[in-house]
Amino acid sequence: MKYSYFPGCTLHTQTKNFNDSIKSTSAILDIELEELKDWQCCGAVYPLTTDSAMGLVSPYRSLQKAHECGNNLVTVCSACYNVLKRTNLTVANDGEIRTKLSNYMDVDEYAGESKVLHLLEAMRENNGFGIIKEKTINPLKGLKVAPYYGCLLLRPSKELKFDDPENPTIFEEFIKSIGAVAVDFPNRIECCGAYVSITSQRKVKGASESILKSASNREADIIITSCPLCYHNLAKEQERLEKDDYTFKPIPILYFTQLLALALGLEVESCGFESNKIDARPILKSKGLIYRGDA
Amino acid sequence: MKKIGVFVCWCGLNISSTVDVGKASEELKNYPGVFYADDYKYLCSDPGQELIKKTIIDNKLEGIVVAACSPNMHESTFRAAAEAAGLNPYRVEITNIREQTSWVHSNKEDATIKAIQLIKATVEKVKKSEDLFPQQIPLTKKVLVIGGGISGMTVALEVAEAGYPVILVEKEPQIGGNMAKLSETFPTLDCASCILTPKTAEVGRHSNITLMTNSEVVESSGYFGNFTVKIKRKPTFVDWEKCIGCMLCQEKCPKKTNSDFEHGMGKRKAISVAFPQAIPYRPIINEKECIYFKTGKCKMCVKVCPVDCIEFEQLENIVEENIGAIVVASGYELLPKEKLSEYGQGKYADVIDGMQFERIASASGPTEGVIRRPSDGKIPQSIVFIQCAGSRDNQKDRPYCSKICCMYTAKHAMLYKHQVHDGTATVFYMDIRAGGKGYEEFVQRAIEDDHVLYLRGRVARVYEEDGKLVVLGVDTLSSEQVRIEADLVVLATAVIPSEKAKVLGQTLKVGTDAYGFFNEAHPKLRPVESMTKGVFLAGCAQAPRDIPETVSQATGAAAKVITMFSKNHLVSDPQVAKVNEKICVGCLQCEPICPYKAIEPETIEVRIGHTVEKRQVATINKGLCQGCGACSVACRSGAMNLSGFSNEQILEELKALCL
Amino acid sequence: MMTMTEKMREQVKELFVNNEIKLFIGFEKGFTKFSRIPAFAENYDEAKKMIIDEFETPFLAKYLIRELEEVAAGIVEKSERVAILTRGCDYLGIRRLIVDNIILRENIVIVGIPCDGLIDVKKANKLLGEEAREITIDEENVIAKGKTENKIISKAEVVLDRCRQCIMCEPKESDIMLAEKTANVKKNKDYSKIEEIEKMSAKERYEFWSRQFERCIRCFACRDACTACNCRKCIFDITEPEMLEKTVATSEQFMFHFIRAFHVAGRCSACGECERVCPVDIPLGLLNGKLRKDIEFLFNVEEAGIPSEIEPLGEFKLDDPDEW
Amino acid sequence: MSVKFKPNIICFACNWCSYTGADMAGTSRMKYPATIKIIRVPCSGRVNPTFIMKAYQKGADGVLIAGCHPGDCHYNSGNYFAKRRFLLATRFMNYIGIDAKRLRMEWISAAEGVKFARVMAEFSETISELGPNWRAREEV
Repeated sequence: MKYSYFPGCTLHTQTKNFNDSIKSTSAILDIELEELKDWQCCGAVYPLTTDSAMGLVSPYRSLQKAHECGNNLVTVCSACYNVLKRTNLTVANDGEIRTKLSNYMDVDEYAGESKVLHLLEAMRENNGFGIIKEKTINPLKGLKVAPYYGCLLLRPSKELKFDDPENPTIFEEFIKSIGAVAVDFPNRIECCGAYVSITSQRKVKGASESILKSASNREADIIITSCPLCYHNLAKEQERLEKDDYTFKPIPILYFTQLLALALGLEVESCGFESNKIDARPILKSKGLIYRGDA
Repeated sequence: MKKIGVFVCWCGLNISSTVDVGKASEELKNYPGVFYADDYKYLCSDPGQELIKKTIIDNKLEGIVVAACSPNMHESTFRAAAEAAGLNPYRVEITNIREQTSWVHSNKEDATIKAIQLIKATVEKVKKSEDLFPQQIPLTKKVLVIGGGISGMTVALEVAEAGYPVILVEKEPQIGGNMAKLSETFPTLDCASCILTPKTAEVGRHSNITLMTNSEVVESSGYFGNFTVKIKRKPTFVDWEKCIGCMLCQEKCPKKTNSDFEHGMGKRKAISVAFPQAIPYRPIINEKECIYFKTGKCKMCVKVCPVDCIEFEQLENIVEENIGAIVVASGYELLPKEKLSEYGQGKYADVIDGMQFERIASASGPTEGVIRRPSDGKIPQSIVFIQCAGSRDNQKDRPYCSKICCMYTAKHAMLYKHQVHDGTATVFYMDIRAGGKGYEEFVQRAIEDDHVLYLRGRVARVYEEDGKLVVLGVDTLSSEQVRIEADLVVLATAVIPSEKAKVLGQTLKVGTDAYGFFNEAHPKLRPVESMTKGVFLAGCAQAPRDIPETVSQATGAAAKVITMFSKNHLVSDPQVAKVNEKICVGCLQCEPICPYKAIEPETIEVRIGHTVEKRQVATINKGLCQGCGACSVACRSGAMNLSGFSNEQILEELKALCL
Repeated sequence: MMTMTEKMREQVKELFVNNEIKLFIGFEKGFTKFSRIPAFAENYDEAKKMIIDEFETPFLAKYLIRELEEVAAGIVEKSERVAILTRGCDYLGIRRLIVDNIILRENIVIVGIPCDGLIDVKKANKLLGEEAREITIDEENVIAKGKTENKIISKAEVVLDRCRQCIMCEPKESDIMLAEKTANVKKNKDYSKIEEIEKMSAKERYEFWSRQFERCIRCFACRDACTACNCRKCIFDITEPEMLEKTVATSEQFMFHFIRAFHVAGRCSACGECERVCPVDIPLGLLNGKLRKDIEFLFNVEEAGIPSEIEPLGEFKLDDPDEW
Repeated sequence: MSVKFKPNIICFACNWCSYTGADMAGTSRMKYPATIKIIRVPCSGRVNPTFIMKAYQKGADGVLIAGCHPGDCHYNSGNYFAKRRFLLATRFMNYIGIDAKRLRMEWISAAEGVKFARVMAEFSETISELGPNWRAREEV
């Protein structure tokens, strides 16, 4: 299955390990990701005002380009996913905005014919979890993984239709397919604080702290996420907690594809664990899931 | 050309002061087809009616026009007069020259011209009118009540008391419905079974009521006054005729199973009766759980039965009944907790719904009225009640208010506080809707006397931590987020129609709304009738409601049935649609338009020369049709027409008015 | 590669040999070189004269009523089947008849032809400047041979007006398909002519339509050709009630065309046959198209030309527009 | 000397709401022009678009269809079907050159005598301004 791939701004810079693990794992799973040429910022937030055409210019360009390539568009970052998918829906339903955008950009009109998928959705669509189960060489037995969804992936549910917004299961399915155990923790769909981190660390603190503690209370070994922004907020908060709260035991936070890479039997070195703020290798080692790799 | 008579009424000065009635009758005398025209002071008076009768007889008139007040006033009067004179009443038409002419215009000249034109148009309409005869529809004076809850029982008892036979069909093995499961009732806090048991007992022994429990209506045909229904009687595996209700079998049965009646809060035996006051007090074998049905061994019940009434080989059978009216009282259910993922999707044992709380609060329930939480039997020290769980929630596709939850939650909180004085009861609510006699006072009592904590706001999440349920919510009055650790959470889940309501609606050809509640014929004026003539509605089948309201509606439905049965036969209005089978092409594009589902395809045989041609045409069920005429517009060839307001009549009227 | 005509003959032979059909409806050469007329074959020999090409053809679906009405009515054995050459537009017509319970699907063998639009000979003649003597059609071009010179014209230029607005290039389902899908040229819904009329003043519109309707001789060819007009007895042939009077007057023509337009409102499949058969060239498509356009716009119907079980006028939505 | 034009307006009124509303206007002694003539039909859903066209042909200058408010139809859904037909008919008539202002649809309940009288006066005024309709009208 071939898709256009929209990495988003962090995947080539801050979170190379995410990008690399996506590339290496999707190749094994027969998901061909062709990076969109000249892609640009997704728009970062979906504009909620009614005369919001300007805010849609950027995502519209990406969508229109992907459509020209004739593929559905895959992205991994929750924020990009949220913006692109909602823009896609808007231009499909609102002819006026569509005409405005295409006239402004002087491109062919695009009416939302292509689909926007999160990588997890693309996997689900092609029985990816079944394939993962088949291709898993190194099942992560006994590893307790807390799946952190965040909010942008799930809401607004009527538009995104990603999963049940209150009780999503797609990560759990994924975790099961790589042989690990999913930890049910209550805060898995709460907001991490998102962009507020730019203006108010204090507000983000509360949000991220409760997520981390909630996962830690349920004795998770590892937290996985699919969003660089969530990752950033959680990791930042964890750094602070480590300093301030001696009772808190830090939990490695990984991108889900990193664990996938490990399960599919890729070299530990290629899983990008070294770039994570908290190294997951000691835990993985203690569980007997890797033998090499230093911490 | 027909001989038509025209009568212009003065209505004292009401008409004659603005319309020159004399001129009108003079001018009409010369109008083609008019054989007789005259004016009279008060046509609706006895001498006026006599005049009409006499003129019809003397002149052998074939149609008359009465130009007078609105047809809504005296159409029936004049039609009756004409009928007495031997003229078909549907050959009488009224011209409204009072409400719509003399009273609304002041210029006499204009008003007179208009009146004359209106009368001429009516004459044209009468020229095209036909003799119509009301059909006498035979009537079976027997009612079928579907649902044996409080509404169904009320209807059954009322109708039975009036002397008509009733068939009461209930899908469960016993009657009583949801009310039988309740602990105590608001706003009086008297015990539900104390007020219900006399009713169930009376239903059980009333000579006019045939009780068919453990049964379902599977098929229905016919129309009002004459329905034929098929009722499926599911096997009980016990010969209830022979059984004496000693319940030795229940005592000795080795197999325990979850009880539907207890909503997962308690157990019952594989052969058992749901509760001690059940009517009929006869046991039934749960086929899926019984050891004998599973393994072919056991037969303990057979061994202990003193009258030898266990029949493992019993089969379901279908009973056919002819009835005249149907009352749908199929009741309600609660939205499954599994639909509420923010409250744990049913995975926490101590998150229960309102009905489950009723069971554990009920003196005859599994805990004998002691409020214990299901997981470990502990008496909860803190209970959180969440109202509007699913109701008033577009995300759950239940935007409506379930109406009873505000009251029963207050009741639950009170019952709890009466038992556990030092416990805390917290209620999360959106609004408190306590409209009803003594209702608001009841809620206030809960708040003020029993110190139930009411927090205005929604609960975002419930999860389990360290054996406690953590409730995360918001108190919108103080704008603070609230975190409560509770031992038990009670969800006031949305009231939804009975699971089988939609299918039942299709079986009975009665419409349901988007949620499955039955549609009433008119939201204000005909709330107990359905769109299908002869089918009435009672209780929560139509919309969520509490016990007093249910009983009033059920009594209303019963009154409707009794009124219907008070006549010896039914008369149908002949001003209904008719099909010209010669022209009808059978495309049935009229069918979806009919709000009463009165149009059906029929295959007719037409003899043309030597060949017999079979073809499909539309037919009208005259018992169901109410004469709106929407179908006649959908018919391109004009095969579908409306008697009394036919295409011909309207066209002629139109042409005469346009001149 | 086998041409469609050859493939058709082969298939028809098989159908007749296996006794699957009693009749095959197709086309044969007409009275002039480029005209095509309906042909009916009761055995294979008769079918040999039939051809398939890209010249304008009449609409066949309506003949099914004549051939199959008795079968649908149950007078004749149900097993009798009729095969019919079916383009996308014919298919919509056949669906119309099935939805209206006039004929039964099981009695029809749909022999599908993919179609990219038919050639308008008049247009070719115009471009050539004279009456063409020979016209050959290939994949992309039409070569018209005149007295002296030949002209190569691109197909797009001479395709029939009605084909430009085609909503179904090939039958949605068929029993036999004579060729693979065609290029499936995406045709645009074109309501521009209707919009032009809408932009006129009321007076201009009335004068425009008066000019058109005054020509009408009320031959009822439009009705007879239309698959949506499938009544046993047409309202225009009924004298009681007299919806249409017999007077020859412009007002009566208005009446006639108004009634007919409303009788096919929500039922017209935009095949354009009414316009083709009109001897006085009244642009009937502009009447029916207006109703289709409004239905699509007002009632949120995606494609008003595709027959649905319930007509747009046979249902309603609570949020239908309120503005008139 | 010019004679003031008196329009001829046909009103189809549903028996349950609008016709009763017209009666209400009468019992309240409200005044409206005598140019309006009411045809009683059981339901606005009974009005065939052909009737409207016929009215123009036979000499009506304006046509008004009055029915129950949406949701109040005595037959539950008749007025919704009427609305669909009307939406099409009014646009179509306009399209063939008959001024859309000559056709009007109104929801008038049995209690709205005032509204009935007001609508009648308004509509009569509108038609008076438009003048007589000669389009699609039969030549006499």
